[in-house]
Amino acid sequence: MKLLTCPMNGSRPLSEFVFGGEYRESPNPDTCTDKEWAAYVHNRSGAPGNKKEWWYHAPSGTWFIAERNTLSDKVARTYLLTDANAQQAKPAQEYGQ
Amino acid sequence: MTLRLTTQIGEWINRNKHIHFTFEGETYSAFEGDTISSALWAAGQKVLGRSFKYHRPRGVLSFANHDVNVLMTDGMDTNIRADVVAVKDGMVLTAVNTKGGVKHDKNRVIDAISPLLPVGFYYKAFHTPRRLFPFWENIIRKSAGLGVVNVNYPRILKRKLHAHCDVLVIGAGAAGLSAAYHAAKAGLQVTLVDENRQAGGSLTFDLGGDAKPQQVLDDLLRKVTTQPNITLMTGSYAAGYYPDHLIPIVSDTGITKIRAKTVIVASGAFEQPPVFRYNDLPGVMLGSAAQRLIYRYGVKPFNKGVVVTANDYGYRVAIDLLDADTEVIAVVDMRKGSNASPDLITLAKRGVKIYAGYCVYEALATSDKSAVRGVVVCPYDDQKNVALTHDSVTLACDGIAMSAGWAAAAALLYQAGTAMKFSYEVQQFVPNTLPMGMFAAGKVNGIFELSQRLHDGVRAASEALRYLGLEAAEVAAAKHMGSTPSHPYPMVPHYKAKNFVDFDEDIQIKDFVNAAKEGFDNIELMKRFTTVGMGPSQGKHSNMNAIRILAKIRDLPVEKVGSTTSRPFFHPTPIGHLAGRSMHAHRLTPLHDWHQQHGAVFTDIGAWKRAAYYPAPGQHKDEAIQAEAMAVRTSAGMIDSSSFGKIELHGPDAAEFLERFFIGVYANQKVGSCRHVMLLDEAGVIIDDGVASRLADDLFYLSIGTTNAAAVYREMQRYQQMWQLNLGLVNVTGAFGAVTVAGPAAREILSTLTDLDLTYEAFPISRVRTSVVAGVPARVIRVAFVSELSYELHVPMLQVPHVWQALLAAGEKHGIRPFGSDTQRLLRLEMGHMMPGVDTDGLTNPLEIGVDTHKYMQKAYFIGQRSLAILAKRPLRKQLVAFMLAEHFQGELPLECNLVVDGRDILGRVTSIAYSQTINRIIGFAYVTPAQTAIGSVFNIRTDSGTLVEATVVTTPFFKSTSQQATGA
Amino acid sequence: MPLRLLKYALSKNHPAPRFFKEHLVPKKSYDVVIIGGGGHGLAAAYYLAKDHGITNVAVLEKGYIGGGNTGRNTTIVRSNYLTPEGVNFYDASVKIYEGLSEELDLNLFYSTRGHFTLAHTESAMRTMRWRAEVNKHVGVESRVVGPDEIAKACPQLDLSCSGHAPILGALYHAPGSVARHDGVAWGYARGADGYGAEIFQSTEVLGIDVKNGKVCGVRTNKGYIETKQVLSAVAGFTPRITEMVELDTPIVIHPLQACVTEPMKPWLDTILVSGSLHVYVSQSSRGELVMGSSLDPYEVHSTRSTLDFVEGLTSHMLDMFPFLSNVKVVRQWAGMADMTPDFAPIMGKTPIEGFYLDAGWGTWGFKATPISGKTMAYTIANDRAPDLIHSFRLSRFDEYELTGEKGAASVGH
Amino acid sequence: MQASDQDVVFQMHEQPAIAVTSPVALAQLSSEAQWDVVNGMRMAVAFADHGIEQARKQIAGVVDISCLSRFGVKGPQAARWLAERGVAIPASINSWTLCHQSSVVLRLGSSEFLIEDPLSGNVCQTLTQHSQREVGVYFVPRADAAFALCGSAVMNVLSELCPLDLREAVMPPHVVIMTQIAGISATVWRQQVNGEAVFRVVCDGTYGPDMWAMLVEIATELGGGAVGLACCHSALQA
Repeated sequence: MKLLTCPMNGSRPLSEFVFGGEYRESPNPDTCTDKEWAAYVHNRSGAPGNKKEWWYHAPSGTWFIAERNTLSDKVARTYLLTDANAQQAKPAQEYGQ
Repeated sequence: MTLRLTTQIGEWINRNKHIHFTFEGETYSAFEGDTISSALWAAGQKVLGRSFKYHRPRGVLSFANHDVNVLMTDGMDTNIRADVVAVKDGMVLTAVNTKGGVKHDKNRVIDAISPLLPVGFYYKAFHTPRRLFPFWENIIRKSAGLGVVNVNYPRILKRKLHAHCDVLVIGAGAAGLSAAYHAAKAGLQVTLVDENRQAGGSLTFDLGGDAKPQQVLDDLLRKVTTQPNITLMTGSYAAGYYPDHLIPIVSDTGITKIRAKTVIVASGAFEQPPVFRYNDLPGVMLGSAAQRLIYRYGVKPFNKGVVVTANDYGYRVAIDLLDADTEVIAVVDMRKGSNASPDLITLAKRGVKIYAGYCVYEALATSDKSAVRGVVVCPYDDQKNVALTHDSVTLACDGIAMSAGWAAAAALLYQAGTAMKFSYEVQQFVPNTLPMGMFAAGKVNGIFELSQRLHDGVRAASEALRYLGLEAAEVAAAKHMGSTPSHPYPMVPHYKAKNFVDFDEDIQIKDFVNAAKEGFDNIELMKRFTTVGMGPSQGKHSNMNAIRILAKIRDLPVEKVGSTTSRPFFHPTPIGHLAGRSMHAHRLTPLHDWHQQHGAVFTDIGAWKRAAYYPAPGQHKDEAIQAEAMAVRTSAGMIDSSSFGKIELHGPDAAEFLERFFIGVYANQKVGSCRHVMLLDEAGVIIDDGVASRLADDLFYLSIGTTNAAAVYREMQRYQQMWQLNLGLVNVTGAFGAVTVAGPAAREILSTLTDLDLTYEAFPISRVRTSVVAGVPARVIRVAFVSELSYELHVPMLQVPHVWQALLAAGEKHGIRPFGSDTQRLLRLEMGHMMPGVDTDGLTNPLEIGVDTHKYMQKAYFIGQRSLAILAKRPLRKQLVAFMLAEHFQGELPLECNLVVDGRDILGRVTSIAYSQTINRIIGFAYVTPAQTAIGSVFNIRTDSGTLVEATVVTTPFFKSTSQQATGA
Repeated sequence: MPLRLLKYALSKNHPAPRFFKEHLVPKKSYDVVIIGGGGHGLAAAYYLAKDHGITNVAVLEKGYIGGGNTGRNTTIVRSNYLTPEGVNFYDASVKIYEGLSEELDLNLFYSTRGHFTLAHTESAMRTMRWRAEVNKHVGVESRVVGPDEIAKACPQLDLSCSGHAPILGALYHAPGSVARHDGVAWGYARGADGYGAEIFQSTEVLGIDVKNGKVCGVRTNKGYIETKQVLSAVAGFTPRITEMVELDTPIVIHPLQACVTEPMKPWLDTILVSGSLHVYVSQSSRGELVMGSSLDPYEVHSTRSTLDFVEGLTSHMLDMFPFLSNVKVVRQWAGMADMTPDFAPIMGKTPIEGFYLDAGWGTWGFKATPISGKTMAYTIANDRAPDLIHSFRLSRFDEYELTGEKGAASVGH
Repeated sequence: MQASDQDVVFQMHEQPAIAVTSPVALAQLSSEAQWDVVNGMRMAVAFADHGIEQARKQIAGVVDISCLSRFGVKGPQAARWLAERGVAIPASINSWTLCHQSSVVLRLGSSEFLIEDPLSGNVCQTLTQHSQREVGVYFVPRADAAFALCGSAVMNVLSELCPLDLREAVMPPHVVIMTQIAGISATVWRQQVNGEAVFRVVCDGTYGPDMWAMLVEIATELGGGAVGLACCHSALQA
């Protein structure tokens, strides 16, 4: 099973996580057109490449962001959304797989 | 006639333990440690199986589980790999896939008509006329397949364990043992696995009359077994490679899923059969198989034989045969001219004739095709790939040992994403670029000479050490010296064919030629069309030859042809092993055993088990539900609602969070009041609903449906991450339970258990109070979901049984009775409440269920608001209405999901329907077109049997309690 | 033993000629370029020629024909969908399939077994009835059956599923079938080739040229091809192609895995699907159990296998068939599925003139092969989508007109 | 209204006056267990005679210790709030420490805490009695199923139920792991109780019966099994 590093709990097997989909910024609902909103709601950037994604560590209830390449399935870094501006991803805790 | 030899050094059998078993009705004796095949072979029984397609007699080929010539059943289990499965006392065995026994298999006629069954024949016939295909298909299905599955075979528990190590070494041959020892010496935790019952790999049988291999083995085993940080697992194979170095190790007892920091693959090589006519006869076997028979089981492969070889290895085999009192009349060396084999002279001295530059043109079968009676050899032009038959010689013998070359056992390397390259030095695919943390050593790495293999193990170990950041000396990679161990094209054409490449699937050279001519000249297409490598041995003995043949056909270098993708599993792996222990975790409320004792029928809702209803003995479901419902309408009922999702929102921004998260308005919600919440997704689709009770300015208590509770809470956490509001979310689903008491007598019953003022004025509908009930702190919520007069008592989970019992006692004189979640569905229907997931589906939006969204659209933002604005501009396609059937309706009752139709048009469907005893009418919800939503309009429901039933749109609630009940005035 | 087999074996041109000619270098231009040499693309080429006389067609396949999801699915064919538009569409496919072996003169082993979608919960039973009623309405043979009828069709099935998920009933779909998936691609390839369409293997599309909203050419590793009409039939790779023309779609890629056991004598005659246990299984004509499960839970453009998949699937298989403990799984594999938000395909025209989509095939692509080929051929020939696929148009997402298949999301395949 | 609410919120966390039943009891009803009330909780305190249970303990013993008092709190101010009340705060996230040499203080993530008293302890009760709600301090009512696993084969039991590497050499002594055991979300740590190493597993009480059944099933296969609190009562006294 693939391993994923939760910024709070360290490296864990994928079975402990829930995939939350791509992290996306919504257009301004007050100013965008219906078409723009429909595109935001339904369309996805499905082409392979580096994505910012939501992942949820179920046992601890931690939502975090993973920067993952959807072609190689390699994760570049993971961090809490609140640490999004941190240059470096938080290192995994001392305990981890 | 026995072929059992005198005791061999290091043999794997215990000659003091005798075993008896039967095969095809005859009794045989064996020694403890024998495999089924070794015991039968020792007894001179050589026809051990029949082939998949042509039902040709088959015996030992690789004797290493690289072919499935020999599959047996013991009546219980089937497709038993007799070559490697230890024989047990009292076994009663037969070969699979025969008609009338392995010796006289009636299906052998198929072999005779095989010209009628060319490659892919089944694509080309049986389909016209169409109506006849089922007839042919039936015949084909019956003749295909291997063993018969015993449907009474018991479910077996095999444990699946997780384990971790620094270095996982796969293969305990010379390279693997040496790698494991050197890694362990440096202090790493090492796990060493080997599929054989004993470690040693080819050191246990590839002697060539030389004592050195066994000395090396003894030395390595001593070191490895005395090294405390090495775990040696024999009889265990690495079944596949999965991301991040997860490798399941399969043994008889179960699976160990090893997560390794590094992996050293020292899995060796599969010996490949040269291809010539009748190379599948019992008695024709690989050189390594002959050696395994001799040194592991003390069994003579045959009495008088010929060795056909294309490398020096065959000469060693010849010597081992001689040492095993086997007459070797000739070594047929497919290589031109003389060669450097050091054993040449030895053999000549011992009277073995060497035919250099010769090939085996064909093996000669005894009359019943069950054994070898001789071999035809002739000069071989390996440039032109022709056998020069004019100079052929016929030699009488009863066996042939074949040593033409090898294929890397690289399955795991491929699966891990290793880029392989073809090495002409060894005529074999070898690793070119290995993935991070993976290393290869020994034959799989193209290293064959013993001392080099030992050295290669050390190299791999030191590379693994450095990868893990430890100090280790750079060790130069070994390079293969001398003649190539594999022949570039050990395949001898024969005009009468029956020269087999894939023994699983009975595929001959001509099948590849034909497939290519028909356009399947890509390795993957060829695999699919010929089915080469698709049998149970997954191409272990056939893929390499297939690649060579295709390369020759297309006149391409081997590496250009490439190879087919390697997939798990390395060996076919039992379903019971993979499944492991059955684990089904459920959430149970503390009342679960009470429900059980009172005859509840349970239903799974999410992870929870809920009581659906409580039938009296012999009582039908509907009767039970009606009776429970009537109790609620006439007196009182109570339900265990502990599985509700319950979430506390603490903090100044609690109301703001709800405003954004749900569709409703909460900013101005009064403390002590309850409001409906509805969650949408960004597309405006209804996800779930529930109730928000405001306990304080900065504290909301949210209760939501059981099914989605976990998902809803998860989404709340996600949005809080984004919004960073000043509040805390506390999921109290497991900490608080809930009991709902409902019905006209509910107030009176509850009043005996609490000081709370329950009068209508003090405690009207949609209010929450905090109090003490039956001595237990409780949040009392008055919602009119199942009855106008009903109280949800939310109390600490472990207190639920106490409160439940108290209510039962207090309600006894009112005839209070429990009701289940199914009854709740009826009650809420009578009250006119829709249920998400029942009355909505994956696309329903609030407009379609008649939610007046205008006041909500004024809010600054809520999830799904923008999409609702878009949807509001679009004409509604369907709308949910409440309906009733005619009074005293008789006839077939429509069911949920029956359609609302108008001729050929589907207008909608019934989402809820039930008979309400209270009002003695059949009531429900249905989707109809907006045109039909007016109260009093009539639509048609089509029942299962197709009859149309008229339904009339009505207002809700269906059931109106007397004001007396509501107000208690 | 049928005569034609004898004839075939003895005939002079034995073996048969190539199924399809080997073309190495594409011509300068084609009327239509089809990207993707899977069942869908080849079928489209076949029907373009057969139904519309358009034969100046190139089919470009990055790998080898049928090497994508055509050769990776579990070969189930059925039409018991939830929405009338879905049922009509797949029913039309089933109708073609039934005569396809004869039409293509290739035995596709189209074997009608009957298809049971097992329901373990009341809510699943509701969905079964919903589907059954819609199926009946449009004339497809589906009905809700009870445990006893399931037991009759599959006596080996443990109706209690080892006590973990008792079977309450099922949706029985009589036309449910299996077929030799490779054969479908090969048969259409041979058919299209016979009409003059040119099939290029190992030919990868590197780019698509669009000028003022119109397709004008395709760049490949075998050179440039001028064309005004391009069909993308590359389910599993669609986003890579749509990216070339800067077309946004809802499609994301999720792997779909499957596995197969050793051959055994026939015992399972029906096709069984359990939504709640995430299992679908049938026994191939070779005797293998072909088993699949639900999609992998996250997006990845890879056909890698996972251990979780086979562990979960086998444990559920044992719940249904406890006697399979010692039956061995030989091989597992994966395909890449185009997933859409409403579990329905995306077919027809796009905002780019001359660029047509045959995509979003999720886990239902194989069963739609003939009809998608036929309808996409029509769409290309007339630059207008037939009514049969109107509800699958790309623009439905802008219009919030998603199809209703999602209602039955719990039961896939 | 608000006042009464404040009251109730603290009451909700108070040790109940009425004896409750262990959340695990459901899975123990069939066994011939001896029942007793410990720390206000009715529970099975012995499953076999002392000798047998002692033997099980040596190999793989599973003990239900749900009856220990627990107190949960989270929020940005939780650490300060606890510190002010003399509770020792584990320095790093996902770690635990002892408070007053007896109570276990677990730091779950960064800002959530779970405190567990031994039978004789009263930290939880004190905290409960003074738990006035305030911004940034959010009380987390608990109804956990709690287990102690001991014996030489305990790793063997856990290695079937948990994919993580829980070997002593790898797992730092004071680490707290939020993971899944038998697919159930659980909090796991290793603790020395009277000199013997025990694994601690805590999960939601409603999962308790299935967790117990699974642990005992495997332990029993390995020659261990259910062990009553009576058998390790001393161990749980501070």
